[in-house]
Amino acid sequence: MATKVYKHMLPLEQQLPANPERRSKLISLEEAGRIIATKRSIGISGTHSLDGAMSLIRAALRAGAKDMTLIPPTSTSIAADMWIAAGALKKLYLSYVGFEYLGMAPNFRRAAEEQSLEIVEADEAFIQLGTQAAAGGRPFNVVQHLYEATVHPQLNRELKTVVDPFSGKTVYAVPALKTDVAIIHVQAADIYGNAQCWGGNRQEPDKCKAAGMVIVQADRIVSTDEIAKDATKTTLPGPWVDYVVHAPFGAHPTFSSNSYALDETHLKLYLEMCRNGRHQEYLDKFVYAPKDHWEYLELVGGMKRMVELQTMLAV
Amino acid sequence: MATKVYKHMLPLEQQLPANPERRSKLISLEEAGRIIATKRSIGISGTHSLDGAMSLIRAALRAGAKDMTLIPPTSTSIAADMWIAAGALKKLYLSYVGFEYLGMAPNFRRAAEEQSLEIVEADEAFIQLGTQAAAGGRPFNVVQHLYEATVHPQLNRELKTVVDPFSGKTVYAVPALKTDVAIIHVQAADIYGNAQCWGGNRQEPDKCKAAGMVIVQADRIVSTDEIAKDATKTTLPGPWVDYVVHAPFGAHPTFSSNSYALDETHLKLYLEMCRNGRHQEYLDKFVYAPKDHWEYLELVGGMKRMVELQTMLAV
Amino acid sequence: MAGKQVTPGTDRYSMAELMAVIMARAMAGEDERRGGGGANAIIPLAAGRLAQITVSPNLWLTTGGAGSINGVFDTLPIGTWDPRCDYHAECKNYMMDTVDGAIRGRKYTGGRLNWASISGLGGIQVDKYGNTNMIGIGDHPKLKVRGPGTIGTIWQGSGATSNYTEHHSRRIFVEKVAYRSGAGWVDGWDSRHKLLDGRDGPPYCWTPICVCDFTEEEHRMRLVSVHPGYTVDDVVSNTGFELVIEGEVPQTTPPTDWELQVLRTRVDRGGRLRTRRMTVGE
Amino acid sequence: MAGKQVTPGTDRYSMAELMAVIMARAMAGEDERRGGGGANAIIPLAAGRLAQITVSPNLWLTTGGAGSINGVFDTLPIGTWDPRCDYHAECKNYMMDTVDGAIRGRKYTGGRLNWASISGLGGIQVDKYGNTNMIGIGDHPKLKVRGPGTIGTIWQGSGATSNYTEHHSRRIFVEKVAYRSGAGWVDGWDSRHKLLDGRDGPPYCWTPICVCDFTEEEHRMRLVSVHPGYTVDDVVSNTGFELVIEGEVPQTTPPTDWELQVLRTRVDRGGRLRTRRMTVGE
Repeated sequence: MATKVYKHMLPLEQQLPANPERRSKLISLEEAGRIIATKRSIGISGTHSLDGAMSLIRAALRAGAKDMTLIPPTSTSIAADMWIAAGALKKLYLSYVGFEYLGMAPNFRRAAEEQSLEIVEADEAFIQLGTQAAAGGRPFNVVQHLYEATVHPQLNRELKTVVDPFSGKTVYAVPALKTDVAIIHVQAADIYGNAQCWGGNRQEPDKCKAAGMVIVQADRIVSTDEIAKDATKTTLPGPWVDYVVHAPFGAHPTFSSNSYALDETHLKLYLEMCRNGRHQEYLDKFVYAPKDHWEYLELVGGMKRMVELQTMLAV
Repeated sequence: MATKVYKHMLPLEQQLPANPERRSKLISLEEAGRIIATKRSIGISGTHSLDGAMSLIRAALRAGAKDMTLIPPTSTSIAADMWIAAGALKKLYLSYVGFEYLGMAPNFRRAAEEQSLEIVEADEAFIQLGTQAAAGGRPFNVVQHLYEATVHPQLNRELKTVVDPFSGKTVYAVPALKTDVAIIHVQAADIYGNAQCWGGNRQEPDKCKAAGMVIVQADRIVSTDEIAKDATKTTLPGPWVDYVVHAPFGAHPTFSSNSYALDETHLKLYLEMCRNGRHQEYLDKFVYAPKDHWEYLELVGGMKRMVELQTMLAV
Repeated sequence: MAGKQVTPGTDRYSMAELMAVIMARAMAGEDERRGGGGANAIIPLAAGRLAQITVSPNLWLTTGGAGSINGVFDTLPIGTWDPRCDYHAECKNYMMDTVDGAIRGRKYTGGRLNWASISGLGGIQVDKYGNTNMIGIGDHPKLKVRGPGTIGTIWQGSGATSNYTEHHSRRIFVEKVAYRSGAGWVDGWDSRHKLLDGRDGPPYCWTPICVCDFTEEEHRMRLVSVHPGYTVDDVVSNTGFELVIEGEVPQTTPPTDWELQVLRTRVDRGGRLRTRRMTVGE
Repeated sequence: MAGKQVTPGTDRYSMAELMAVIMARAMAGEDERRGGGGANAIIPLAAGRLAQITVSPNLWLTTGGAGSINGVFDTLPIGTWDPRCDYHAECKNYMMDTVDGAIRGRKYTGGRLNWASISGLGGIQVDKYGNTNMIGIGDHPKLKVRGPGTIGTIWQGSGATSNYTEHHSRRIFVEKVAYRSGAGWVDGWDSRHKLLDGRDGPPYCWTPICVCDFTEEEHRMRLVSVHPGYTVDDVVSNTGFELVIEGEVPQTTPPTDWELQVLRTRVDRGGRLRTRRMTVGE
């Protein structure tokens, strides 16, 4: 008992911190990339070509990320395909990987047909229910009247059955889908981690709860007073977030909700290069060569192009 | 085939509705009360003495609601106790019914000790997980590392176990908690059902999804243009809501988030009367006698009192 | 019809415009249901918006990726995940709301909280019972053709959701899908009702050359109308299974001038549907 | 000490003020954890706010019913569900976030996303292992005394959560709770770790007359300090089980003038804690 420190016995004035400031969670993009590269499973933000955490993905690839398991949103394009281009993905939980009106995802399709990638034949329900279970620390989620009529139970070995103890009926069980880290694009955040996503269908909160670590990239860093104007606009509460990275136009070439348009020209360039076997050349030029995020932005058109995309009329 | 109407063959101009207006979901408080009284199970809004759907509850009691099963929020006070005062409750899923700093819930305690009320010995986890399962049309939710160390499995017969097909371990199963109707207090709604709750811990969305019908009482009815200023502030989407009732100060005597304070004077009157066996007198005066909501508001202090409560400094 | 056509239609309207118009007509009077649909489904999105401003004032127009309900636009977004779907929206539809509502199914909610009446669920294969395949072709996991993943086709199981394709060929319309990732009427007759708690399957199938529905007993695909410029023979020769054909099959009523005017000035000012790539017989 | 006291304390401070101060001290340096607590727990709420503005700038002050994090107030709300907890908050904590975070438990999240370090979980009974009972006393369901329901005490299972009561008597502090609705160290020793995946039980028990912790091996309640105005004998005679007492038990360091000044001007301008009803020996 003598050796234990009882803080309640020490007046507050004797315990004042050396620095009364709140601790900032702001780190550099490159540091975030190095952290992500140490992880083995990743959850990412956005839906389709919207709000992709592209800066963080590029930084992680630069930092040598490999052998990753990816739990993407229920649908995604380049935010999944680029990992595959770089050979950094070992396993993919698949619901949809494609470029919508621009066609199939070239690296995904190639890797899938070459069987160089383990694919879990998932779907929207599987991703969402599994993520929700993990978000709540629960081992699985159940569902009925859905998989009974499809081929998923035959193809997805992670989908099992369980007997409902209330009805006695057999229902399907989706396992908790935890990740080591969630990487999320938002439009605004403060340095303490309070983050606002201004659009989309909000798959991010459960993705973050299901992850052991959360890293946010924000188009803009705002004051906490700005955040506190309306707490309901904070879609990721500060205490959930471990690190914040300032990455203006960090979702490029995808849309950033209510901020800037997707860069169709760049996406077409990516697709054309990858469809012609030049994915390494793309990566060398746009992922590995730029020494930082600003250089990347210059490379894809600089301020002129970014302002064009901000008009949201550029496509 | 000849008898079937193929609408796609009829030009739009031949199918224009007689009335191009959107249909309003606005009904009177008394009509809402009659609808609720036809139901058997009810989910209600608010937490503790905050955002209680009190107008709808009084209207339902006036309309003769009885034999109800109540699934309250994880904690509640008068919004549960008043049903019991009126003898309208058959079964209660209990997590917490009490008046916080004002003490025990008199009618709940009396009915419980007289055993005139069936009580499911639930808790926050049970209510939330059961409601979430029902919200998603799933038969149950599982949980581990929680009930193992408590008495709940012995006392709550609706809590069962199931074997996790992934780990082989036995985990607890909480059944889906569906209701016939959810009755919800909000600060603002439009006539199409888009509803905003300005505070609280947002148990309402799952409560509504878990219900066969949703009735909202709103302190104020606002234009759809006002709603559309920020869709993220709509906490209950219009398509979820069946009916809207205009009930200014409808949460009285509980708090309405960011709008008006709880009426401590009135709550103390309620408690004093009920604790002295005068609950019928209270009901006669404040629930059954007033011919409408305006008369109720006059009875509890009228505009002067309501303005006092709006200052949020009245307690 | 001579071989492959990439942007079918007439001089007066594109086939994408015709499809938007006829699907809007089919939504007339729809109430508390939701139009909108999949990522790439701008034709159903246009149809939903067109229906909402003409024949279905109570329709809740939902777009998936943008997560919005009743967004206001007169220039068609590039997909249902385009954040411009979200402008002036009244409320949000989060992915978990989609999941929860779809699993509950229409049966339990009296039509409330449900998915699209026409949701634009296509597939790389569609069969005679309206089942769809987004997984691929070949011996799983060694697929010869890898599909993009099954995404929302799983929700075909939740309630009556029409089939919809922008391509009509024997490669797509097959006797039996290689992998049933989206459940239509399953194996026909009462097979779907048995597996899915009595929930109905697709009411219609919309393609660039025709409209089909499903027969009352067997729930087998039946030709209902053929779009202008095509014949019953065109449909039959581009379909890999035997369609039910009962008597004379009428021509699909073409878009009226008024319909096209409303579509082009209030839904698709940018003319995105004029150049939409669709294929027949590819 | 002579019999029952309803608002214990001294002329200089009320016992509620002392408790707020000493619990704030115990939160010094807390980082990424959350203060706040149960509905009626305004003392832990005051303690959390006091800690945040003095010794724990990184503490996330969470209030349950209002669903807020880092609300700003200098006048203490009437409960953690008072919407005034929500003013100028930075973000929201919805009930499902509480449930999800608590079930995940601290172990898996390195302290993130977790519940209160001091959460104000009381109970109508507390036993020597820190288990709590909010269900009642008597033969369930025919209870002689019906408790209000177990509410958040279930979350004692999720991680280290201190006990806290505003009443200290033999009626409350009992050898063994009639119904264990909140899990402390269960039956002592390693019983809790075995049942709850290695998660620790309560570190402290805070009462109006003393502070206890739990022994390292058996995890039995141990007297740590006695509040000014009370003696070890007062504690012993009002406790229904044998407390571990090791050597001299010190007096709880009373609030300093500075602490009281900060509390009264920046946390509780309304003086709510001055008149807080607490009881000893009732």
